[in-house]
Amino acid sequence: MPSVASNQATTGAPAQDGQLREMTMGQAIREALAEELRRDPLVFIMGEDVAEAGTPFKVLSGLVEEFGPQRIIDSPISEAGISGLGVGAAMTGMRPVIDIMFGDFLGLAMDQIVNQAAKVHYMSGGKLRVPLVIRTTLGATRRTAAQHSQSLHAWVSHIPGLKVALPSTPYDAKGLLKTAIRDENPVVFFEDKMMYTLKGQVPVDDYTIPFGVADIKRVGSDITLVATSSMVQIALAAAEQLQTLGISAEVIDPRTTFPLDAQTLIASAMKTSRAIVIDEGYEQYGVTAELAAIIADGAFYHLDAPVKRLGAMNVPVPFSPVLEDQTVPTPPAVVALAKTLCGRV
Amino acid sequence: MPSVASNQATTGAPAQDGQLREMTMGQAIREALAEELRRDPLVFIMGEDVAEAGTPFKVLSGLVEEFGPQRIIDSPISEAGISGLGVGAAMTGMRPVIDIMFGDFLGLAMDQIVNQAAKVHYMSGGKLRVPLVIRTTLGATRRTAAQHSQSLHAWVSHIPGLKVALPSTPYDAKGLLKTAIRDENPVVFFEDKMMYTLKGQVPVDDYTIPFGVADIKRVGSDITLVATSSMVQIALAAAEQLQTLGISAEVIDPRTTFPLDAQTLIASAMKTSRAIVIDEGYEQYGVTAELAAIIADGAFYHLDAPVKRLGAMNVPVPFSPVLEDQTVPTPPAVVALAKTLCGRV
Amino acid sequence: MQQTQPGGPVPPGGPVPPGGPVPPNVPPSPNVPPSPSASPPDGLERPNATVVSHSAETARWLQCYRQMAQIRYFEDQVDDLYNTARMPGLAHLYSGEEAIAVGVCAALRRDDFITSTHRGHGHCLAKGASIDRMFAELLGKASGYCKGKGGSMHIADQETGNLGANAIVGGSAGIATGAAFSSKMRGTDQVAVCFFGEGALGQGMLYEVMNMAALWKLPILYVCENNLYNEYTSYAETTAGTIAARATAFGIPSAVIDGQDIRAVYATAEQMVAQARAGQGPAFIQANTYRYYGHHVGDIARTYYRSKEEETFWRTQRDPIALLGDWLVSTGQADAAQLEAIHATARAEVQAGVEFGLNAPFPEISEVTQDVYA
Amino acid sequence: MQQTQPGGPVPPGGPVPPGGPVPPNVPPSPNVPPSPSASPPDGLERPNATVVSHSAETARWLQCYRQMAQIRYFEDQVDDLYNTARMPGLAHLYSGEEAIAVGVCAALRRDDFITSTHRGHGHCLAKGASIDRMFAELLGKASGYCKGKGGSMHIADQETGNLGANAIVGGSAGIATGAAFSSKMRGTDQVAVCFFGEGALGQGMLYEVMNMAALWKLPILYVCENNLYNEYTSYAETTAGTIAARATAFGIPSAVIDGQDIRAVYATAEQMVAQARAGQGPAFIQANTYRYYGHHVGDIARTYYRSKEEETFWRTQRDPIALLGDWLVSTGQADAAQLEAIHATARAEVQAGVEFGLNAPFPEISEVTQDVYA
Ligand SMILES: Cc1ncc(C[n+]2csc(CCOP(=O)(O)OP(=O)(O)O)c2C)c(N)n1
Ligand SMILES: Cc1ncc(C[n+]2csc(CCOP(=O)(O)OP(=O)(O)O)c2C)c(N)n1
Ligand SMILES: [Mg+2]
Ligand SMILES: [Mg+2]
Repeated sequence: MPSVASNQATTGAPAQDGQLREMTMGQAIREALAEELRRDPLVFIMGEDVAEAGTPFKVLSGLVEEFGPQRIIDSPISEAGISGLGVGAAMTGMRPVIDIMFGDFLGLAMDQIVNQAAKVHYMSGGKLRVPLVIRTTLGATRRTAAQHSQSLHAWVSHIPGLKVALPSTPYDAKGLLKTAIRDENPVVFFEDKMMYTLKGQVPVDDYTIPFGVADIKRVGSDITLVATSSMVQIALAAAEQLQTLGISAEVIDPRTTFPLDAQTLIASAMKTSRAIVIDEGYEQYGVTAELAAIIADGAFYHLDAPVKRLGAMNVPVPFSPVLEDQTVPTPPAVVALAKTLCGRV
Repeated sequence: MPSVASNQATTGAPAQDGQLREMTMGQAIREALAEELRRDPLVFIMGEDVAEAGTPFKVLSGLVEEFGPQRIIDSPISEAGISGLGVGAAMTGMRPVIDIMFGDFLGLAMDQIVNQAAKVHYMSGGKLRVPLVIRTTLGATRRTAAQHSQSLHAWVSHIPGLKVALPSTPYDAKGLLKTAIRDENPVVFFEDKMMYTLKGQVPVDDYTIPFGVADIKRVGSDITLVATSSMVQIALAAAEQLQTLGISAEVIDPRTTFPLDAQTLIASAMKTSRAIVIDEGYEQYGVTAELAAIIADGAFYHLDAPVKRLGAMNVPVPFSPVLEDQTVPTPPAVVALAKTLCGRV
Repeated sequence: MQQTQPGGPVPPGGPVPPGGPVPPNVPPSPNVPPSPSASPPDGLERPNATVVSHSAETARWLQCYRQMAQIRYFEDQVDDLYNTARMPGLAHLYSGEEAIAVGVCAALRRDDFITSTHRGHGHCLAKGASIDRMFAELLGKASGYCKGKGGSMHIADQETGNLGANAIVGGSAGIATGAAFSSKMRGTDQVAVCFFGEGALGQGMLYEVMNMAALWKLPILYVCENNLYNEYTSYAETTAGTIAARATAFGIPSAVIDGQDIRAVYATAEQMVAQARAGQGPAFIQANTYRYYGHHVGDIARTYYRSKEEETFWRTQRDPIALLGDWLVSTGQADAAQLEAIHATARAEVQAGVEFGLNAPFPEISEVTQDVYA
Repeated sequence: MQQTQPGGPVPPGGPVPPGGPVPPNVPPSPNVPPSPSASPPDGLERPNATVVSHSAETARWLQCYRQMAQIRYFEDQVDDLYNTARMPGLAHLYSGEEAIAVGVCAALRRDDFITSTHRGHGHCLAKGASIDRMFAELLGKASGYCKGKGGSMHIADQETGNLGANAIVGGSAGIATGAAFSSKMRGTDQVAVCFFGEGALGQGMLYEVMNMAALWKLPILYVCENNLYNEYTSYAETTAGTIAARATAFGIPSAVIDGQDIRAVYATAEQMVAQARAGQGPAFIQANTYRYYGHHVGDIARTYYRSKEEETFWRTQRDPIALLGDWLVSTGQADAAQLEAIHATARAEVQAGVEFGLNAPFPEISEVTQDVYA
């Protein structure tokens, strides 16, 4: 099984991965789950409406038909309870994949994720392990208002003992999810609701993507755009537009906020001398702050301009489309900021 | 009632505040609560063991005797429930002060704090208000291990709709807590467990401290030490030691992470050209990241060295004293880093 | 509290109604204006619950009939807005469950509090919200109840005591309990009602606050609308034991009632609200019901989780509007023409409301950063 | 499940023991070595529960007696460590509650699971942990069960099926339920026991997982140790309704028992564990008990929340060790000399354990960053 740790620019899957097919991110996630369920009888999925309904996003459709209701388990609406149950099952030999439908609901389960899952290994002096995956979602612009649109990955990225993955392509989604399921630690896995239909090339053969290896989605020389999850496509679109203005943008996707491939981010900023960090979480005290601080520190003597941040607007997500669309970074916003940083006003 | 917005260095209370007394931070907090309970019959306190026991920290001792069990209310061990009850009571005219004994337990109440308290005003188009105070604690080195030692203020600082205060002196504690109780918005108020016995001067007269005004705890010219809560005393101790080495350190306490007085931080860093941010939360994706990113951006053209961060070590807090003491920034660690930044190695 | 109807959870096929099958919707006869005394135009006046003359009672039932019809047409219109791609996002329709919101709110004062759910249009209307501002909100317009910032799942209206719908299942249980606590502390005699679907029984916080409500004798009514499904999963797969026992375990009296029979709903709520107002503490209602549409407007293909027969049974045999209408007619309190007039008025009101909403302007862009802090 | 003892919550003054007042601690006679067959040295061997000869039963009770004495001396020693400032932090002592942990664990296999609480030393010892490594952990030493990283509130020992103490009240309910789920999925017949104080009844998650345990018939026993206080607040001020009804509401059979009577504890646990192991699902025990010390070792001045008389009553009239000892002597299964020998051994074991702990080295500083990730 090849482990792909390429730092070369990739739009889909690296060539060396053999035969490829196009599929959506939702399909890639389903395939990863199905393959891991087949590979390891200890893997099971639990969550609200995961079985026959296949979740409201239909990402799990078909799994219960293949693996049965003993392994694809519809739960009560109990985010704390299923997370806690997942911790206990993981500690005693199972490999649970718990589905938290909307990332906004993490607040209900934070105690179990943070005080239990994240700390059991350390508190037990390394004896107990919690190979648990919490799959959840992020992303706005779905017109579902303030309690169904948040991107709260900063919360869990803050907590030692957790790993946090947030894929931006079908290829990454499948490879990272398999890594998550095979990891011996609790992993929180964020899927952008709006990207489930995004298409991309995915290898036929089994593969995993190691955590902590950023992916250079596009090579460039004038400015570095570090983008996560939903914002990677935004950054790539901005890079296209910048190209027409003669600005060559490098787009880097960390893929995991923890472990974080700080080196690749810093190296790119040292090369380009300018950086913007783009993430869909609230900007204040969010993921952009950590990545910007790391780059500003690590590339300090090479920067020609301050590292800039574009997070979600610091407001609860409004329902009205005309308002909601203001709250998320867009390609024009990235382009405008990049132009300013590059002295093209 | 004077509103103190001084940006001058203060070790205790500003002189203009009239008659002063020395008291501990615990006493200052109790006095703030007692005075607000006297002033406004709508204020009440609810939490676990808040009445006769006065909390395990004894901070509330005596309040139930004066205000009775109708206003100082012992609750079941239900952090989510009392937070939710507080939101509803605040929406309908009361001014609840909810006590969450250890900040580590915030995970249980995050949904109510973040999805309800923080968003009600916005989601209702500005019609409903949630004048709620959540008092809780932070800080390690109390030998209480991983689930009773965390400083999780980064979580709530990330959420639009919340205000977040974290005092570092008895004077600040009293003035900020009164402001919190009189604020029309939900405020999360963090008290360092280890600082309850810290003494300082507190005015006899009523006063408040506006949110969003950083306090320069010590004036200096060579390096800026931005420190929050428990770390302010660490920074001041480090500044003393640095003085003996001929390095003049300015110590700034933002006092509230939201609203944040970014200007004072940036102005200081522009003046000194060097900055270290010190905070007791986990370093990764924590408060130090936001403050460092803001300074690195805002003071970019004036910095002689990268902005450095000292947060808590990125590990669950260990029990063993020999290990726990490693996890929190100390004056020697600050001094060592400051010396390096100032080229004194 | 006695169990107004024994029964426990309704089997998926639904209960056989006591009076035998009821025709789906009494075909109404042509336009007749409603008797003006029957339905106060603001929809908010409540008959005095303690001493009612026969005609006051009839007026109440006609008012309930009118509100149920309004909700029904409102939701049909929301479905249409979605299907014609004129509404952003999704919505969860209350059709079929009208008797619960209307029956409970008929027992409340305007200054009593309610909290509501993602399936909240019915509660909102029943508590007295105006149709036009609700449509404006659903369409994200500035004149909506929340300036378009809340949308379908977050309509709040402090004028009518509605503390808001909530998109977190069970999320409003604390708010409602806090409102009851506040009423008690402030010494008003307001009562709070917490509406929630049976899916919220999975949320632990509900038990935390029921415990406090019982301990402190708070004036609150917990109303569990058991429509048999948590989204796409039968409640039987997610709910152990019995629902009502989850309240009685905390010493909270509970009743299991037929949520399609507004007279049963009103009678139970009226008694419980009076007791709560009198300081006797919380109560719990399990109202068995059914939602006619999918979980949300986009949930069209439903046969994988519930049968067409089941849907037809409820729609045709257990419709709360038809049940009340039949009773009104059979007891001589109304005739078919009167009822049709009510339908016609409700249809017209809804039509006017949706037009108001469609024509209303969107909020200014600058609104996006307003109202984050008070 | 029948209620083994009716009664409901014990009034703060405690129940009048059926057999009249019992002397506090039978003054033991001087050193006599324990009969070797009575107490297997590893403390883990369990008599076969279904068919026991009289002497096997006696052996079990003597083993229980020994474990209770060990816990009692262990906690006295912890208190002493705190008072002499040789232990970092605080600890919550189990003294007075020994019959619950020992009685329940006597009904378990070594590979069964338990989860424990901040007041966890008793559960840990009863499940078979070694005294020396426990002291080492409490003192933050490298040879402690968690290398000193966990401390008093986090001792875990997978060798004996102890999934860990937990400093979040109610925090381990999910873990225990997950362990039971795992046992069922993996097709082992392991049973999980979730110990918790009555204060955890305030935590909503407990109800979330009890619902799942009932739905899926998981092999788990919820053991509520009602010692009458949540920290410094009487449980009566925080607990509405009845405790056992909170389990039966979810269809979980429950028993209310005298937690000072190890024979009642064992009999109930043995039956429930057997049923859980046989696939009959979860059960719930409310064991009424009392803690002799303060909430934690630093809680010295307690009269503002409970009376000296109450403390004295429980210590002198309801001591679980004395109750078992008296019964053993009165039924001729042991004599005073045998019991004293057990005490002497336990004291010596505890003394050796604390010395091991005190002399053990602290962890290397570099350990601080180890074990964050597996
Ligand atoms: C805490 C939480 N978990 C999950 C969801 C997603 N969700 C929305 S509605 C729903 C089902 C609710 O069922 P029920 O409470 O019975 O209400 P109904 O839709 O039947 O009226 C779910 C799971 C949510 N909104 N909040
Ligand atoms: C979630 C949570 N809230 C509060 C606390 C603080 N606390 C520690 S022990 C305790 C009381 C627990 O009472 P109970 O469950 O009856 O156990 P006991 O101490 O009586 O054995 C409290 C409130 C905590 N550890 N966890
Ligand atoms: Mg339902
Ligand atoms: Mg207790």
